[in-house]
Amino acid sequence: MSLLSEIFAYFNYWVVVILIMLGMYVVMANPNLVKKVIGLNIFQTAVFIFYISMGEIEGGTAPILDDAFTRYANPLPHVLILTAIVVGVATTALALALAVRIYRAYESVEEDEIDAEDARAEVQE
Amino acid sequence: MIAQSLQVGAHLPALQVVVPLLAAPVCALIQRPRVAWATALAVSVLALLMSSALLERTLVAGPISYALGGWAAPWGIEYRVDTVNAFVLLIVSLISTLVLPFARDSVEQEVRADRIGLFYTAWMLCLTGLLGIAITGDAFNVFVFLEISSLSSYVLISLGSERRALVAAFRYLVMGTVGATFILIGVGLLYTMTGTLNMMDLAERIGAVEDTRAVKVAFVFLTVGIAIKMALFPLHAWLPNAYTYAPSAVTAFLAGSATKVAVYVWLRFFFTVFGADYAIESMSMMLLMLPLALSGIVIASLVAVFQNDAKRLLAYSSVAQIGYMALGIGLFSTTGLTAAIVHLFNHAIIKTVLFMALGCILLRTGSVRIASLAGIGRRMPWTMAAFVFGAMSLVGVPLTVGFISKWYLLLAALEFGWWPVAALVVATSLLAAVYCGRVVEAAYFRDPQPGSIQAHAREAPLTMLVPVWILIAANIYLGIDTDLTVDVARRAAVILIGAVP
Amino acid sequence: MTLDAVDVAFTEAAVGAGIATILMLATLAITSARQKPSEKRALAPMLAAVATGLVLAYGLADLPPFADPEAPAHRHVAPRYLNESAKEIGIPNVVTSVLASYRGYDTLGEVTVIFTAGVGVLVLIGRTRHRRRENDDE
Amino acid sequence: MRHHIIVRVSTRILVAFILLFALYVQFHGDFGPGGGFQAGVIFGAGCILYGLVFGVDALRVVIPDAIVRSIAALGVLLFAGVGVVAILAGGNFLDYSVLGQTPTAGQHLGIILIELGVGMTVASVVILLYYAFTNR
Repeated sequence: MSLLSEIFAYFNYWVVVILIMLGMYVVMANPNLVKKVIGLNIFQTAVFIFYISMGEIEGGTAPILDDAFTRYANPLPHVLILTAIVVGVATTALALALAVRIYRAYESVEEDEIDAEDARAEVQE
Repeated sequence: MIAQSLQVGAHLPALQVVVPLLAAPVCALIQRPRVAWATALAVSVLALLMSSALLERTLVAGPISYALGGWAAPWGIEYRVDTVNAFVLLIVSLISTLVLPFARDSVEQEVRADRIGLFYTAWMLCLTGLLGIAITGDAFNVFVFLEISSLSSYVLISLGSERRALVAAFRYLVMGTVGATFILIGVGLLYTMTGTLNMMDLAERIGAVEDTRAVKVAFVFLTVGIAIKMALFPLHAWLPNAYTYAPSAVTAFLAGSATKVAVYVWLRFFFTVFGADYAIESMSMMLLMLPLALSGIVIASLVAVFQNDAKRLLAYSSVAQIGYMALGIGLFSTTGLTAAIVHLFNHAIIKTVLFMALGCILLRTGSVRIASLAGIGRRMPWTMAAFVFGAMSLVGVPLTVGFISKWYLLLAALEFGWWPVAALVVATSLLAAVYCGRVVEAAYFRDPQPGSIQAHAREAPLTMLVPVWILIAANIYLGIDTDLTVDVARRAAVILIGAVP
Repeated sequence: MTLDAVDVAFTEAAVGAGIATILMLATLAITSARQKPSEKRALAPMLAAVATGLVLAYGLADLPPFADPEAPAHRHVAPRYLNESAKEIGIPNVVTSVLASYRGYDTLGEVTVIFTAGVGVLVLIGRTRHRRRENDDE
Repeated sequence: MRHHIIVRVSTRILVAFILLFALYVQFHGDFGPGGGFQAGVIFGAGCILYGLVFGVDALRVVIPDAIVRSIAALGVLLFAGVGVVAILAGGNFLDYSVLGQTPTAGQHLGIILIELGVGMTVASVVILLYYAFTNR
């Protein structure tokens, strides 16, 4: 296999790796809570791509049975990732609801400001 | 009638999870606080009965397999109950059953009235998730129920009365989601290499591909992902704040159940799916885990000593206790595993009772900062007496369950001739005595400020004291009569390690 | 390069239409918060992210090549769904067969997750029956 | 947007078609792509469109909070309930084969019912999220 086809055969996986690094970095490094949630979404999307990629079969079609086709993509990863997408959306909704409440309570969604506020309250006690 | 009861018996594994799952929407529809609470309690008791029945059957007749949807594994999802997870099911439902009576008054004080109906809905969902993780024989199903229990525990934690509860819940959500996604990656890699998701099937097929890098990476991602969920040092950062700011009843419930289930998942993947040999030899887990476990025990215990809030102090102590379990697992022997599993149970009943005692104080005085505990021992004698017994068990005083755990841990360390490890276990027990001692000293040997709430606090209501003392009784009874727990734990350890001791 | 995952694509599209709107509204609710530049903590996250990526790449490079029909993922459990579901379930969409029946229990879990999120959002920011109490946390 | 007559009229028509499409996706998932989840999201999105144009309170009049909450719970109950009925009919939990005259008829019935449960919960949670996030 030539180098080019080697790279191409694993193209999806490279995308997955890059998105995972990007997502994790945003989650950990960005002090803005909403952006953390966006980072989590990038991170999860990378895993979705990984799962769909592993379901594909050379020359297959979408797994809806029809007499015209004999070769289909593997349906199981699709099912798993549908579940994972739903879980991701649910997590996002909950995270944003928490961010809204945090904003109401602290008037900020910046991590350092929230910590400073908590430290101030701690001293007063 | 007999046919009828047999039929119910055959469906116990499914009902164990489905009954709390059905109770959740019912609680949401009811909304009335007391009725929702009563429903949750009734379901919890039912779950406890079912898990005891399941444990008994696995002890008598071996593993039970249940094909959900009637589709045989590996095509369908299988519930597989053996002594190991039946024991975990029992722990989870027992803790829920004992904390719920206590929760009624505590929650009414700490949570706004119009949120209580949904509070118990989230509680039922959390119970469903934890039981589901413990009982399933399917690697992907673990992820789904892990998310049910995680999302509901973020909700439960966020309901704490301080605004810091919100931040604690958010941070737990972020770390928990990263952990769960790591688990998802691990499961995905295993599926790609073997074509199956069923754990028993995975165990069979993994041997052929175990030298591939993909399986090694799957092992790493699963290990790290689960370690986040069980708050293994140094991935414990979410735990102290979450436990400190959650409502008292939630802290007591989660401290006794959630991390324990995560430890179980670790055991299941290490021993059943990958196999003990793979974990030790190919991945050198022993070399990795022992330093982590030991430094976790020492550092978390030391940090606990310097806390000013009793709830946070106990939270750091929990991180240390997870270290003891990891130590037991890391020793990779039947005795070590027995110690870990016994401690899983014992720590659940110790830490739950300690957090419940703090919940009683919080109900009456509104604060569990150590400075404000002064003189509380005289105002709330029963509560503080329970705390003292619980603390003695945590330290490992003989005739309590805590002693049994430490004893087996010492035995396991000495089997390898590792005196320094044994000495460290003893030394950190003394640290536990120091940090618990700070609470006890404040409660008994300092005087409350005249005119403060503490000076006029009443004893906690009976609905809270009775479950607390049931757990204390269990702490002492099971500390003397060790057959029950140690015997089950040893059988579970043998199943996992797959050899006769 | 197509991936033949029509159900997944459809879901993502529907989620984009429905959920993204809510996401936007939520962000609007807190947009007054401005982003401040903060570089000081960037090194440790960078290292952790790169380490994770490298470990993953190390494993992924070992997987069967993309779309390889001989990969174990396609040889063991999945063929039964494609070959037998017409007979056992009787509907042409295999994804639906697996989702709703073979692995229907996962889907029950998935619905429970959605319900949990709904309960959580309601508890956190839902309109409550009584108006807010004095001295509440909001 | 409340005062633009073109937007108002076209939204009414559009919403009707979106809801119809949601029902098509709900009950046609056996043959093409789609099913309860996608249908639920589309249904919810249609309702949100209505809310965006006519105001969230107008939507609340059509679909009150209490109803949305109940349907979310009932969807889960329906799904799990089908599983319990399967036990009562002599099968395992969620074994639809025992629900009909023939196994495939049972599977059909079971899948339609559980997809309906999924659709109910998803649609109502989407609307519920919209209500919650527009609360001030």
